[in-house]
Amino acid sequence: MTERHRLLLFLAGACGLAVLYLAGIRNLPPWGQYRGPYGDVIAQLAVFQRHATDTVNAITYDYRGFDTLGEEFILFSAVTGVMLLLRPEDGQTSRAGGEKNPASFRDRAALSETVQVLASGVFGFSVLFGVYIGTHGQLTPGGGFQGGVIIAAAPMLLYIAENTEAFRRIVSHPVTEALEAAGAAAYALIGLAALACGAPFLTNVLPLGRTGDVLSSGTIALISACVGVEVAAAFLLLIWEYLREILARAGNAEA
Amino acid sequence: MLAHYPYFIAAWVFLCGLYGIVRSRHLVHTVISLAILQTSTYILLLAIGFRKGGYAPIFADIHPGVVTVDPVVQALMLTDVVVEATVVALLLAMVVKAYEKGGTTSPDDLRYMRG
Amino acid sequence: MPSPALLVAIPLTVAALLSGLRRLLPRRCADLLSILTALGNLVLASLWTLHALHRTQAYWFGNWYPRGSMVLGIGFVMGPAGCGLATLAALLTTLALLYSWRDLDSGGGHYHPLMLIFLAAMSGFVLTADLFNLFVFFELMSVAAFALCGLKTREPAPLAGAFNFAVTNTVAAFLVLTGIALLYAVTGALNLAQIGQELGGRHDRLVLAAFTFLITGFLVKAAAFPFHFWLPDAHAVAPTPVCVLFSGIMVQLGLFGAMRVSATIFHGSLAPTGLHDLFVVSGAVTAVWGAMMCFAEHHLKRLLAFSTVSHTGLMTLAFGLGVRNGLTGLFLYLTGHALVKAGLFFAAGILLHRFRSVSEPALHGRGKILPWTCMLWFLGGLGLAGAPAFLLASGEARITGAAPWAETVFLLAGVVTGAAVLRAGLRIFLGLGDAGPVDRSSQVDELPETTDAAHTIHWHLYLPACICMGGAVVLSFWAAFTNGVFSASRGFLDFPAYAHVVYSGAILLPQRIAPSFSHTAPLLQALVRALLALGLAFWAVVHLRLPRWLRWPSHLEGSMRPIRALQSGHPGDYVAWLTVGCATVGAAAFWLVR
Amino acid sequence: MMILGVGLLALIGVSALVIVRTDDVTNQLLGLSFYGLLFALMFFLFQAPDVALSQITVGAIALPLMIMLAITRMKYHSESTHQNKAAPPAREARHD
Repeated sequence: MTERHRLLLFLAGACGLAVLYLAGIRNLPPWGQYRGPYGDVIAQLAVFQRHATDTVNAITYDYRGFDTLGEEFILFSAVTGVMLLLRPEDGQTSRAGGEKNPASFRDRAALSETVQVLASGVFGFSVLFGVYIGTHGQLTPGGGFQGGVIIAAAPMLLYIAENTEAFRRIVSHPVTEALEAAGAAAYALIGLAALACGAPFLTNVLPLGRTGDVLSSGTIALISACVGVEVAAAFLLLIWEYLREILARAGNAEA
Repeated sequence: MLAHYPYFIAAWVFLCGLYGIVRSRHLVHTVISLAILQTSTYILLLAIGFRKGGYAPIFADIHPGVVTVDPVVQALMLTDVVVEATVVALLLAMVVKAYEKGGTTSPDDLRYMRG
Repeated sequence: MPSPALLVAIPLTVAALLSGLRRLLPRRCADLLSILTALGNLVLASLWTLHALHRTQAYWFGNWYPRGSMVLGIGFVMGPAGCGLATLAALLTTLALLYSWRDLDSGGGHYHPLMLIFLAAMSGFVLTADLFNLFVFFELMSVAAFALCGLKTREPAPLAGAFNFAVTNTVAAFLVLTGIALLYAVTGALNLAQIGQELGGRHDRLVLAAFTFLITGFLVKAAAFPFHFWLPDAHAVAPTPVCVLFSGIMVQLGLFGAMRVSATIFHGSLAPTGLHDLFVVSGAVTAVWGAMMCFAEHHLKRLLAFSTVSHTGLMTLAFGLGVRNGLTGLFLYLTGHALVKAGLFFAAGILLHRFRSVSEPALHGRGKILPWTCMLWFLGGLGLAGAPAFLLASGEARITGAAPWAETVFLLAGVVTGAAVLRAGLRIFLGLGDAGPVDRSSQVDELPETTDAAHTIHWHLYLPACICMGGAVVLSFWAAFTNGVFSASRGFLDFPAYAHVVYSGAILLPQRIAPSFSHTAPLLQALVRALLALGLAFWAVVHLRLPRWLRWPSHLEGSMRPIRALQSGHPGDYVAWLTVGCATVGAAAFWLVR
Repeated sequence: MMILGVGLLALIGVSALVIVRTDDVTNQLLGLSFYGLLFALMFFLFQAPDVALSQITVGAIALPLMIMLAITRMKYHSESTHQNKAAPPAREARHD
């Protein structure tokens, strides 16, 4: 098909699809008038049943925790897929050799020391912030997923500050990979622990604690922490897989 | 009209995403268009669970019994966000690899499988 | 009984462990561990199937059982149909992993975890009673499948196939999600039974739009025309064991998703309004289209892929008919097809392993040294055509028994796809006739996927194919199996029973004996089909020596240029077709309901 | 607040079209990042702080970053193959 034919074909389809979509949404309840009942029932129950003040997290990690298990493994398979696709092949070993010699890819223009010190400071701060967001998910907005992504973003600051060696050491370590797998496995294992106690999969078997405490809400906080570890490691791996080749080539170009 | 306004936007964004994929001349462009297509479901879900004057469903600073928006769609959207990020990451890896192996970023040159 | 959650949780946990330890574990350990896990799933799923035939029960994750009419959490409904498909998925995964023993390139240790995640996703998909959870497992299945497609990254062609697969299926997933959102907005529920009860028999514009989005999304996975373009591209590039899972079960699970939502959410609006005719038409068109493309193909994996398109079309047709006449035939057909197609892919994999090629012209006559593979291949070809004694034939007889006109479509699709496989067999294994036309697709050569330099064919390459072919024959003579499928298919369409399980936890099923079935007429038909397929195959192989007016197979085999050009390999084209198809399904739905 | 929401949604609709109509991927990337921020803003506005947080981190930062790295990687690849005068990648695998 030529581009013109393709667009014409699409236009015909899109008109039909638009009519269909519009026909569907005409019968939706008006905007701003959510009718329930699912969300309302859970919003009323969650604080009492699960001692979690953030109902969104109560749903994500408990009421619909099985969805989140699937979601974590979607992330896990995607990371595995990216590593699979971008894995260095036999022919590439010579180029990837630059990797083994870290001195070969110091970047050319060094930033001022102020910026470097500042970035390192911000690095510590963002890790702290990520941990805070990740551990208070059951109380306030946030949770393991958001905290994990923030923690994963922190090492990027090191890269921006041109401390590529520190960045590489943090990110490329096999430990990152092991942590990712451990985080994902831990989620499933927490669910299996409930089975060992004679309850259905993913049932809370921990004490609920006092509503509002960091250690309250039982498995919600625990699962959230595991998800945080997995997500942080997963995003680091994703970024590293793209960056590895760039760093190696930059190093080669300089050498 | 205003009663269904966000739903119209969702439909519009959905079609925009499809249009982007169809007219794409660069594989990264295809991937970005797919990400745009995905955001249509955010708008739809968010609009469905919204309640005028409702508070965020977080009972740290409001009392139980206060009218809130729907927490369930927000949990669904969290899943949706992850799905978007992962699919984009995977597709980008394919694009990068296809470029390194085939030297092309145009979908027109991808036709190894014709016929 | 062990918890059904293990069907999902154990493969996921083992996958994470295998992935985390991939640098430390030797290859044999990874092979053994993953085979044992899949085997465990097989045992557990068959136990649950046997259990579910007597008593279907619900399982609530996190112990969030429904309070009154409100479903709080996510549940599995352990019905016999779902459990049976989980068993089939586990069986095929076990065989696929057995086939990959030691020699298949594992992509740096990523292959085994992905296969196990794929298995977990399929098990969750067939058992879940929650609409959004269905989407999550749909997406998990897709992402694992995209990644597995990219196992062979040394050439750009696999990446193109994987890219098209990923783009179309992701668009499909968003269509499904849009449908879910629309239904959630009006019912405020995500459980299939609860949505079904809330909607009752309602079929206004919104329900029809949601129906269209959901069904289109699932039909993209099921490769219905015109959503099927991704399938041959993906199959041509995926490694053999992955093809087995794609063709044997994943594509059919797309149809199963459509069946599940039709039987629960839309139970009140499907049969009374005639919406199920949509499946009849779409299935018939897909079956014929797939069969034509199949015959024109000379790349063995793509040939088999198009036959999957055709046979899944037949199953879609069978579902449309079965809404009123029962689904026994469909489930028998699905099982038989899964086994036969898996066996054929394994045989193609053996050819690829031995000769480093799956191109029909390139392999002409070279297969003479592989008598066992030859036998498996011909058995598979006859099986696809619906020859007597195969499970497909008994399934087909039950489908067409209630709607004789459908026999024409089955005859056409079965004979042509079977003949295509047999034709390739005659050329490759017997060296008959000419080598066949050399077209573009037959020149896209497959990359070797195995690491064994000697090309010897070990027992673990033969065994899975033999088990598959044997199973497809043995099961058709096993009365208890047919009775079980009969009970399962009766339960599948019984929405009140489904809702009862969700709200009350369990239901006892009466044991049913499949109605006795006259075998003479179907046996004759099956014999005729097998002979026709063989005849067409012979004709195609030798037609160049015949007088000019008898050379029709040339047209079928090589000259369908304008039609084959639609299979363009361009993601934009595929999405444009998807848009048109979705609009057409919507228009048809509105027209049928009026 | 409703008015703000209506305006924001309109802006989203317009940017979606502009982004898919942009042919240069680098410009598109900038657009996508901005688009992600619009969504984060919208989530805050419509009482979904949890989603807003993950949208800021994923949609406005991680996703554009990944795309940027992918584009950079492709650029480096073409530069280095150009410099090394390496044989152009397997074009002959195509059969048109």
